[in-house]
Amino acid sequence: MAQITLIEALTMAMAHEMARDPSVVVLGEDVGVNGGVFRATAGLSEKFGPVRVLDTPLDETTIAGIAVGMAAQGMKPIAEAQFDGFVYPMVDHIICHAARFRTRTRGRLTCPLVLRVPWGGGIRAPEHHSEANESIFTNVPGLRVVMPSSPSRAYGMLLAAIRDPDPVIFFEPKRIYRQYKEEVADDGEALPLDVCFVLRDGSDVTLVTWGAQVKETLEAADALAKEGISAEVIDVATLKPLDFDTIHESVKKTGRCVIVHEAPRTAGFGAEVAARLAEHAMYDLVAPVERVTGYDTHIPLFRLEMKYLPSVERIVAAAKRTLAAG
Amino acid sequence: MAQITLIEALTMAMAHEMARDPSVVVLGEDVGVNGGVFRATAGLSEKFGPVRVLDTPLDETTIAGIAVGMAAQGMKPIAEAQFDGFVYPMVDHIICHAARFRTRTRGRLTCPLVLRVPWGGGIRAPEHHSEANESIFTNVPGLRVVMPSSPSRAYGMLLAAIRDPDPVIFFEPKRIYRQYKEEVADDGEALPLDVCFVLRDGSDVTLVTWGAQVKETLEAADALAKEGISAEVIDVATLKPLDFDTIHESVKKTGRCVIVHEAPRTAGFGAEVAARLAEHAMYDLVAPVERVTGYDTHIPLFRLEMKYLPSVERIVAAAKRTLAAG
Amino acid sequence: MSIAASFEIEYLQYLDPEGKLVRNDLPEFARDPKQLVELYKTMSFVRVFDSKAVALQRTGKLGTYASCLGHEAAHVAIGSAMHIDDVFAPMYREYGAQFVRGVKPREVLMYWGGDERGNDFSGPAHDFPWCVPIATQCLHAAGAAMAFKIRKEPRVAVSVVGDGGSSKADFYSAINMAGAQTLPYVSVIVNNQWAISVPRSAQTGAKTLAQKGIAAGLECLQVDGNDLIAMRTAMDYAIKRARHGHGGMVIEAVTYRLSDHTTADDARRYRPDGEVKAAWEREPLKRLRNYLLAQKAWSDKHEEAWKAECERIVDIEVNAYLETKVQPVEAMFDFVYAELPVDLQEQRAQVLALEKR
Amino acid sequence: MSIAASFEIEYLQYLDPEGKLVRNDLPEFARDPKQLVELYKTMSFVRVFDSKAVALQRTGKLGTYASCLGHEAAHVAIGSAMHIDDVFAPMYREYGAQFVRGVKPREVLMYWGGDERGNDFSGPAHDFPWCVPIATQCLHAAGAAMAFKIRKEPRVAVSVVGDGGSSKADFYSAINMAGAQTLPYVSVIVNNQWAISVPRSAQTGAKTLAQKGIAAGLECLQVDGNDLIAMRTAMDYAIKRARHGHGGMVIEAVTYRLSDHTTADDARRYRPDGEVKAAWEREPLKRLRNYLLAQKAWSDKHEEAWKAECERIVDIEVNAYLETKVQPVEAMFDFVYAELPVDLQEQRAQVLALEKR
Ligand SMILES: Cc1ncc(C[n+]2csc(CCOP(=O)(O)OP(=O)(O)O)c2C)c(N)n1
Ligand SMILES: Cc1ncc(C[n+]2csc(CCOP(=O)(O)OP(=O)(O)O)c2C)c(N)n1
Ligand SMILES: [Mg+2]
Ligand SMILES: [Mg+2]
Repeated sequence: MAQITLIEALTMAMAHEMARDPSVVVLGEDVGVNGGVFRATAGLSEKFGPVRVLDTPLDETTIAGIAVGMAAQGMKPIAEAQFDGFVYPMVDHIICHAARFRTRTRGRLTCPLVLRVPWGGGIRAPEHHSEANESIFTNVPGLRVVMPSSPSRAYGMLLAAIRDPDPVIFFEPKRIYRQYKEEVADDGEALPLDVCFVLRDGSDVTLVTWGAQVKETLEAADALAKEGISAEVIDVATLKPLDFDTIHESVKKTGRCVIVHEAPRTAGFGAEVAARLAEHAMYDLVAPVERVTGYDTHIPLFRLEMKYLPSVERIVAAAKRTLAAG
Repeated sequence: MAQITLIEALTMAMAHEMARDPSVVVLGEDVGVNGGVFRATAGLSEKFGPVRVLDTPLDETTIAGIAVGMAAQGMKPIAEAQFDGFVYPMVDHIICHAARFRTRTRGRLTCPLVLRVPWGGGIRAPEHHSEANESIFTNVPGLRVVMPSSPSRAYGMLLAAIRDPDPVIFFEPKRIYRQYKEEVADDGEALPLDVCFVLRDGSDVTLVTWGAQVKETLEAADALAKEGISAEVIDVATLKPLDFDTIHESVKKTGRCVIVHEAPRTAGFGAEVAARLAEHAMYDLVAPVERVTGYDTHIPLFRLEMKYLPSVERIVAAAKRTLAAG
Repeated sequence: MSIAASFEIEYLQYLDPEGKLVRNDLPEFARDPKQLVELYKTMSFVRVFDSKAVALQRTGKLGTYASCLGHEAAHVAIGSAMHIDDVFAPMYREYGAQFVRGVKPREVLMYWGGDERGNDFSGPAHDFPWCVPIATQCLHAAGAAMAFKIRKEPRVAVSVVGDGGSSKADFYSAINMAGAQTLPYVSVIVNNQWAISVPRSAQTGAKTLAQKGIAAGLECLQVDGNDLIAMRTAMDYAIKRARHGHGGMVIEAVTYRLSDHTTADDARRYRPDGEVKAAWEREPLKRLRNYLLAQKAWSDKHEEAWKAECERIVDIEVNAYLETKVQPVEAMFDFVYAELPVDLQEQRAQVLALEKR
Repeated sequence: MSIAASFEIEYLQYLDPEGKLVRNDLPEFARDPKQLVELYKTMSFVRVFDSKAVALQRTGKLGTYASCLGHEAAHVAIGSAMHIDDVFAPMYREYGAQFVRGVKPREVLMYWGGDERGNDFSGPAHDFPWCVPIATQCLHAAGAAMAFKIRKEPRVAVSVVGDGGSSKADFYSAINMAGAQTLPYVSVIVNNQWAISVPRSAQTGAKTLAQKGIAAGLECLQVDGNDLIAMRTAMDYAIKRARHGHGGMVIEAVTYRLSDHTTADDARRYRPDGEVKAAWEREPLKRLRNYLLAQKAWSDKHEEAWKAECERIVDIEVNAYLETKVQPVEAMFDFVYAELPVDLQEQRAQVLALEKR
């Protein structure tokens, strides 16, 4: 079993499914010989040839539109948006078509595509290379929106996404692509979608997060532990459809919840988690819900970007506020 | 002073600003001689000529992109998306450029455009003509997202939107375009943006809504009044930036809140309102927050669409649940 | 100065507006009067259906409907030139093509009657559904063609877009992809001169719409879209080329929208009467009928009998449509995902509970 | 068959790779050695700046940087052909055009150094900022041109897009709009043969990229983009035409990206060394220098002195950049809206409070 990074786990999952299922194809800009600008598709073109690992023309509308067409005709395309900031020209085909083919045709045509989106800030990249824009998709029926936060979850969730009979937007926290290695067996075992993962048990406060922010949130839990505060950490993993039960169970226990995400606060997906708590956990909460998020501004260019992203310090402070409150 | 409908108020506002400010132009599909498929721009081409009331080629990317270019060069374009469902190809230029020119250039270039979007269901229209997709924009810094719900607010808020130095996404609840007439003076008086309007005072429960759903919500308040329940009704009007204070003041008084919107529930903008309550009104609430919304499905074609939209019955039932709860 | 590249756009017409042959190289199918009669009968059926659908809308029995009046030759030529296992990606008024391919008139009515089941074609199960967001279907067809190429299937994808739709980004993206990848994809622009109220002259500065294919390195052809023989010839050529691996093609079918844009539109607001009157002189049924009459392959008696038969069939279809019960309310949940996610189950139960009250 | 339309794409070149004149109709500006020398000096300055910027990135003093090595003729020709009140919409490597227009080298460095103030050009205040989302700048330029038309200003908008970018929907939309509205808009495709790792052959089946303009009914021209004289001649022609109301034009500048795509790229992974070597034979500085040397308008001594001067100026700019203090943290709030909305005030206060700790 190899020690691999998150991005290597993604490559391994794609290679596994391409070998297993001839209908799986990869398409995008620079995914072929170059192996992707992040090297996520490295080696796939050599293994599976340029027809199944397709360098498209430089047009995201094309990538999304032909992925939809291929998926509706029995293929399983894995399309890549080169960066989060370039996903917008794909939105029309994803929302109007990928998400709707099944319902539009009463199940006659379906759209089992995966859209891989390297996501988020903190890598000192140019403008539009650092967006946390998962909210674009979370209000859209018919989509799954997922985001792994470790090598093993990346492998298992990408397998699940490829095998899913419906379209999946697969956000990849690029800041932690190579954060650490983990043993991941190439055993073809998918992880379940539509469920949260409890990464750390705790009894005083529930920290809910996803993506790259899982790193800071776990570090915050460590820091809190040092002060005798026991934090439960939940990786939402599948944002849509949301597994609220797991979050609710935790809050029943802790009575406190801090939601952490990188996207701007207002109408970020954290709002949905907080809203569910306001609807269903009112009598469980002993303190107001806290959100630690990106600000309602654009993520700055890189000289200031770390001031924008939620820090361990901000998470710890929010957790302590919930403890002080109730 | 004329008795006019909501859509006539929009036309009046555009005509007023075009006469006052030569930099205001209207562009979109069929906005010229045809006066718009809903007649919102009726008469403008005759009054201001085909150069200032521009029938564009059939391409929403073009409309959004040239509106951005024009706005950055000192014009005040009012762009029309013919229907809500056709706004998606505009999203890239709105999010990556309109919303960012000011911050990107540190104020050197700005983007004072208005994007008018006939919005929502309930008019027995074909697919993609009935979307409540305001969530696409509410997580995006730099944008204003507004939605009037009466003729006078339509007039005053559209004037304000056109005069605003920043980009405004102006959703128009098409189901109530011609619901009723109101006296609206063509006096050039703008209404404030960034504030909620309290449409009805009440003491038992706060009903928060926007757009076409204001109609059902006011009717629900009437129905509740008949049963001795006093409902306060708030028209959010500007979704982003949100005037949470007005909502909070009301909930301090009533202790109960029902949020009503047409969009799918999960990650709809109602989530943000509920989240703010969970953060800031925890000790004011005596009952869990309720959301009465579209379901997390696509709005059905018109034989079933009224089953999808929030009804007076559903709003009343939710309000009563909050009363039963605490 | 040296010349880096040069191009010509040809124009194809066999029958003039009066139904007279203007060339003497009739293709094989057109030398067989029986085939032409069959195609004429389909065109004529479409027209009967179309006027019935408009009438249904006027009497409140149908929602907004997009008429195909005047487009019958182009549409029937497209449908009849395709193999059944080719894939068709329509916009929203290509009933002629779809009927040939097996879509039922009652399905067209269900669709415009606000019932998703209209898109569950009993005809070609792999054809794309009607596509409201203009020109997006072009990329779906290109994607289908890409799938055929990957799977080495000798199939062709055909999309239709309007003159207005040929301004849209997706149209260019699709032909560009077809050119870059030599895809079996035929993009037909049905140029009916109007996009709702916007005339073709406001859409583009290009002299022909066919020449847009040059941007993608595709072969391009402009065709008299009211001339069934020319349209069918062009489609046969394009589809054969594509099937044999020679890549995509752009065909501009020059025709005219004789109706309002849809029943929700009033074209008198923006379109001169004279133009419409002149267009009726060039309409597609008349010229093919004249030609067949001259060939003695058709007669007034045939015409009358066939019209009656069309009315009879259309009535059956209309009745079937009118008798279709509305879907159960939970249908709105049952096709959103393959399996209903846990997160939606409560909402579905709520809807059912509300319905039962 | 009749011909509906026909087109030719011309190719323009004055100087061959060795710097020999291949035509004898030199335009006026090129008959003045002083002007050519000035242009050469600018090209040469750009190259010195560029290699310094790459070095800064390699030593960790700059973020990702997009080199313009090999594009100097095309860029300087564009910048110098424009009036100062025309509007330029760049992509991200057109420093040559921007320096001519008054953008400071330190601003380029600030931008790639992660500081938004780099886009607050001290040069032409109305020029568009660098544009990362490929080809979107084309529509902004077309929008600017539309504004000029509405306001009846004799100004021209020019955008640059790459060979890759010319596949993107926005590129077509912009030229289509220009054609439909006869806009004063010049769309330059700087075809450097690669879009990161994707070769031009994978982008499109079109023989030339210039011919894409045919789709929009625009005049099109293919130019040797390494030949300053040809590029400047083409730009002068296109801009003059546009300024006089004759509409838009598409110019393909054929050149080569001699560098990696950006400093984050390693082109050896996908690009044959031999191709790069051959491209160096055709690079733009050498041929203009050879020509000027032959004309006795330039000498090795001039060359040496000018290089030294360039180094000196670039050092000043680099130092100014390195000394620029980071913006105060609240800057992230202060340009989101004209006035900070009430809803954001608390967040701004939080950031300041965190900073003070
Ligand atoms: C993306 C998008 N924008 C706008 C519309 C509204 N709309 C429906 S049909 C139409 C005009 C289409 O004209 P054309 O492409 O020429 O086709 P025709 O209807 O004439 O056959 C418009 C603007 C739409 N359906 N989709
Ligand atoms: C919409 C979008 N998609 C992808 C990218 C990532 N990207 C940056 S440059 C580039 C290649 C551009 O190639 P080309 O247009 O030929 O210009 P060049 O860099 O060669 O000058 C890509 C794919 C982007 N910036 N924007
Ligand atoms: Mg048309
Ligand atoms: Mg390039």
